[in-house]
Amino acid sequence: MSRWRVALLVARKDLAIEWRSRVVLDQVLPFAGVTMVLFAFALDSDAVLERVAPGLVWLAVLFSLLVLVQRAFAVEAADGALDALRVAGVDPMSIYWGKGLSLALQLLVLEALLLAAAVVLYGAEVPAEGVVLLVTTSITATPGLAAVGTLYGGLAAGFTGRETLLPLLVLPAVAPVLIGATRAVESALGTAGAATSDGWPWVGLLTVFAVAFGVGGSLAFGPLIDE
Amino acid sequence: MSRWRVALLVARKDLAIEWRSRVVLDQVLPFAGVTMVLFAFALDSDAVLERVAPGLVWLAVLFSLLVLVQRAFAVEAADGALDALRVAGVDPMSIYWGKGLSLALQLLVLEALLLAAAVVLYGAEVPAEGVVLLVTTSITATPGLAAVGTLYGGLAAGFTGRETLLPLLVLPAVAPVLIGATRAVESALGTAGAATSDGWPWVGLLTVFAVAFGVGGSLAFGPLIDE
Amino acid sequence: MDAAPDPEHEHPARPVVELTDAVALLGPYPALAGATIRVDPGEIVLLRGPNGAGKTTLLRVCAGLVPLSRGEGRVLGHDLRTERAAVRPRVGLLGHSNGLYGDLTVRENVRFWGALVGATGDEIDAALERMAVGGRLAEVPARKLSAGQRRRTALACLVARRAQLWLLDEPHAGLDAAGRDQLDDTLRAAVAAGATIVVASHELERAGSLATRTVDVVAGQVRSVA
Amino acid sequence: MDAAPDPEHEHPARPVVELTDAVALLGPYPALAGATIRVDPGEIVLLRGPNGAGKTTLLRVCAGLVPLSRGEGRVLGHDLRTERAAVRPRVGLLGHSNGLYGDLTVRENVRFWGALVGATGDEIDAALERMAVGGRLAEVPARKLSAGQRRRTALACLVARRAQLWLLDEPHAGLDAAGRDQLDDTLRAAVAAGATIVVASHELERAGSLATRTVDVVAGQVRSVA
Amino acid sequence: MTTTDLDAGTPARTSAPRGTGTRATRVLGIATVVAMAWLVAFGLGFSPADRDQEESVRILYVHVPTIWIAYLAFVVTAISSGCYLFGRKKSLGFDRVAGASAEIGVVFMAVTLIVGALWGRLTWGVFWQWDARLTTTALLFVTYIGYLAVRRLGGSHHQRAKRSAVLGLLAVLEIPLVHWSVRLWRSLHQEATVLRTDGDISMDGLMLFSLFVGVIAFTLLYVWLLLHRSRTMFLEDLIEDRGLDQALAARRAEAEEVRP
Ligand code: HEM
Ligand SMILES: Nc1ncnc2c1ncn2[C@@H]1O[C@H](COP(=O)(O)OP(=O)(O)OP(=O)(O)O)[C@@H](O)[C@H]1O
Ligand SMILES: Nc1ncnc2c1ncn2[C@@H]1O[C@H](COP(=O)(O)OP(=O)(O)OP(=O)(O)O)[C@@H](O)[C@H]1O
Ligand SMILES: [Mg+2]
Ligand SMILES: [Mg+2]
Repeated sequence: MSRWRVALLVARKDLAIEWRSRVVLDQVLPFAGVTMVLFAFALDSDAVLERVAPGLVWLAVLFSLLVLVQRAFAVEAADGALDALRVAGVDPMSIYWGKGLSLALQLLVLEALLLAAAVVLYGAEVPAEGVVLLVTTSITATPGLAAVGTLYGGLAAGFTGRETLLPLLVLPAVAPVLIGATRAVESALGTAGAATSDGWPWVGLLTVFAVAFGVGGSLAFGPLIDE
Repeated sequence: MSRWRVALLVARKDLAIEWRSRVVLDQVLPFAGVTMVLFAFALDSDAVLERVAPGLVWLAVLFSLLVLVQRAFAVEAADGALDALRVAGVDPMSIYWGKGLSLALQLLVLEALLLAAAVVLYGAEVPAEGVVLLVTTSITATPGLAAVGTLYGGLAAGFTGRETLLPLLVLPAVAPVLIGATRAVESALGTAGAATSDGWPWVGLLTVFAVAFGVGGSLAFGPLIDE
Repeated sequence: MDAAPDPEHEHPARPVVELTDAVALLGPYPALAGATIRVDPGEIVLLRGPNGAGKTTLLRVCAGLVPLSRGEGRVLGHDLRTERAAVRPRVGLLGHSNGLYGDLTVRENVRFWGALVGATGDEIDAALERMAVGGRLAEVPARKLSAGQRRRTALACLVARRAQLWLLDEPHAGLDAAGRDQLDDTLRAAVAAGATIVVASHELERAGSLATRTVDVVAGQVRSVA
Repeated sequence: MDAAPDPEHEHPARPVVELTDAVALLGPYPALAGATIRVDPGEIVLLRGPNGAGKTTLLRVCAGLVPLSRGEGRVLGHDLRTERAAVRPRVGLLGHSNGLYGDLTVRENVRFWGALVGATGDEIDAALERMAVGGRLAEVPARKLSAGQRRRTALACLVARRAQLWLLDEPHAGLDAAGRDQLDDTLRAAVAAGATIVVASHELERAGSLATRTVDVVAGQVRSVA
Repeated sequence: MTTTDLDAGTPARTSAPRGTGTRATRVLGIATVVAMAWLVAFGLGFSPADRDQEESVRILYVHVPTIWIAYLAFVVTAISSGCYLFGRKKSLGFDRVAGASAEIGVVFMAVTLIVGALWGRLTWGVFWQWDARLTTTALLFVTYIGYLAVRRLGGSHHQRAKRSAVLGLLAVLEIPLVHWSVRLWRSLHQEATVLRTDGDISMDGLMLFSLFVGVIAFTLLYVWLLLHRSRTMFLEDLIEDRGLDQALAARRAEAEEVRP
């Protein structure tokens, strides 16, 4: 059985579990929404808020990422299924791709909704030419986030106290995505006079990040969960 | 055995577990630190940053609260100990107080360190007369946070997907603490020209919140986890 | 309600557990479908029956963890429908999971449960010895134990808790031969000290030789064995 | 290295498991302290021994989950020190926990594991029937099952996985009498299909009657039983 | 209002109602439709445009009644939660009213939020402002989403009732926070103009009348929805109970098969 078919099996299983338990839809989404509301409250000044809206969206995405990754591996660790997967000789790379894929899909849905919420909540405005950039940014940032999240999620899954090891590993690693995606979205929204064309180099960075971490993660995941 | 003695036993056990596993010290604290650095990245402007530093500290505290509560109940749920506690006829109010107490202590340590970090990272300055206010704010805000966290942590502990039900319940409920504590700390730090005296009414609000939720939680915890 | 002993019963003492036509739901599923059982003080009752018959559910109902949907139940004189909280302080339940804190050592686990009922250091030591988890093992964190050692520790916690009604769900699972002997001794000692025991088990020979009575649980109902 | 069969051995076939003086650490503790064991194709070997003796660790070493610290080991012809990844695809391990996804139904769980090795729908159904978790039960989410039903489902997953080496850690735990019969049949069928089995169990009578050989595990070492 | 207690002990009623409508609810429904028609007439027709806000002020007649009725709904939730929790009989009827009322309140509140956001776009130029009123409103909304999520956690009817009753009593405490948030924080949002404590009403007479028509119309709608929804819930519970009878019979039949 080819790697990709196994990866698809794993992804399908993860999405089936999500579909059954509806955790993302029913709970992570409102969580992200509340996070954004709280940010706004903590900042409490409209001028500042509009200026920083893109950053806040991506921060909310990051926190949701943590919750999603935790959930994705809690599901495996709950009854020792991760051990079973490893013993069943499922290629770690397939597990990595499969879980990463299902994570990326869930993230994309989340980002779409959060960006829409930001437009409404933070009074951001999207010029027509910015929409393409916005969509591209999401599509390039997401695989990078999923790659990092899956990698460290797998590493932390085997240990107790993983609830807290995970953010510690993930947050610094995705800082480049946070910066790149924020800048790109700022350009897309024209925040503080940024031009749309300024955003494309950042998209390039995001792509490089996603590819680098995707490849690195594929290679590193096996050794990381193996021991 | 009196309620308080049982509560102390529970708190001591929780603190012993924390001491053994060092999760707060080794992992939550860096997590909160990383969060604050990320905020700084996302905002990316010194003037804005100093203005919003107090809000950011309390946001970081809130996210750490979620992690701590999750951990406190993961410990009980991992091997069915919560069931055992309920069957052992341990008074739910004692469990509530005990877990709340250990949570509050851990939070206090965290807040002290985060406030210190904020002073360094965000270049906040504490005038001498603000220190008293700062300490009082921490001491009044913390029990409220612990009360809400413990209450909903207990409710969510029994269910799958609890990783995500918890923030949904906790975040809106602690919003008043976030606001009150932020305003009080702004006054203490003299952010944007706030006077120290402006802070004390907010401390009053925090006290009312803590008492209300402490009493409400003590009464509600039993029915909530009993079923 | 009626505290006076009922003269019609063969046993003069008030029953410890008395379920009448008890129905308990897990989600929509009637895991107990009209179970009637009576356990008198000092008995050791063995519940046997196929997987999924409802033994675990029956024990959890008696412990006040699962509410009754229909029917009646009294445990240690308290009504399961209205006074579930009052039932619990005197019941000890060993479920399929052990209820241990993985970061605490064996001794700390046992001490925690013992302290809740005011047990002294000697009593804790005695509980550890009972299930042979004293000595070197007592200082090992529970998460590092083998499966059988965890089960032993959970039993030691139960001993320290000094309950009046012991509800044991497959206590033999994972125990080696010596552990099973120690379990038998423990249960006999508990009964001698005034406890009543209900055990669900698939180790029919082992548990049957100890039990004073065996009942069958089948499809959520209870049948006496002749 | 030397693929040619060794003429000196009684069994001409290459051994499936061969540990020599294997030492395995759990943290600082030598759970295996120099274990030597050899399992030939088609055997059903019963590991018995007291709690904490190292049976689980031995099985996990064979599955490639716990690394060897000293000594040598080969499983299915692969060196445990250098080719652990190659060992796994053909090993099936049933540990103390079941490895089920609680939100998926019994059938979905079995189908997932089966699909990894390309099993057809009929084979999945056959695996479900083997452990009697077909019919109504097949559509129940795994988290709602009773302890024994979960164990059965885990065994059905193992059947669907069609491993060459089965490592079973107390497969009897929680199974009722019928389940134990089904387990025996399942294992016999697996051996007939060319598998080799190592079982750790405290159900000595049950497992002993099935096993072709019994070995004692004591304090991290293996002793043959006469 | 349906108060028949679906206590687990009582076997399912043999003659269940065939629908959720009665003569009373039909009359109520007609009254609601009439009041809505009046609201349209006054809101869009008779009432004058505002000096500053011009035509957009007409949004008021939906925005304000819906939030008030949402408050009312949450208070009703809290009261029936209290009745369930502290009542002797632990009647599930109260629980159903609490749940139904919260659901309707959430819907009404969603209307307030959406309409308010659209209105904000017209008058402030943005959909959302970060002032205290709007933020606390959003948090209240989320709180009740959480309440509804907890209702769906599962367990027996009484477990559901007890858990959610406790939450319903805690959540209602946020309403004063929303109402007085404008006072507590400096705020952009309209200060209380109608429900001011000094009783001084500063509004054009016809506008005020239109507003009251709106309040009456939405109150009728609320009551009508509440009756139907709590009856639907009753029927759902009843169906579940019927299901239980069947499930019990099926399970007992299983035992017959096993009998040697
Ligand atoms: C998303 C945006 C909005 C939200 C969430 C919102 C929310 C609320 C709430 C919760 C109340 C009830 C206050 C109370 O009595 O407790 C209210 C009342 C009111 N709102 Fe809004 N509102 C929004 C936008 C607007 C806009 C844009 C206007 C008009 C410029 C407006 C005008 C009013 C008026 C006149 C009242 C009645 C105040 C009173 O008499 O008490 N609102 N709104
Ligand atoms: N939501 C549900 N839907 C269908 N069936 C359910 C549901 N929840 C529980 N069950 C069934 O309820 C029964 C619970 O049985 P219980 O755990 O009491 O069995 P047991 O006698 O302890 O079995 P074992 O010997 O396996 O431990 C099982 O048959 C299980 O499949
Ligand atoms: N960190 C540690 N410190 C001390 N002892 C440890 C540590 N980790 C594991 N052990 C010991 O290692 C042994 C592991 O044994 P293992 O789980 O293999 O036993 P087993 O034969 O499967 O027993 P059982 O029959 O109870 O399942 C146990 O005795 C356990 O106490
Ligand atoms: Mg059971
Ligand atoms: Mg073992």
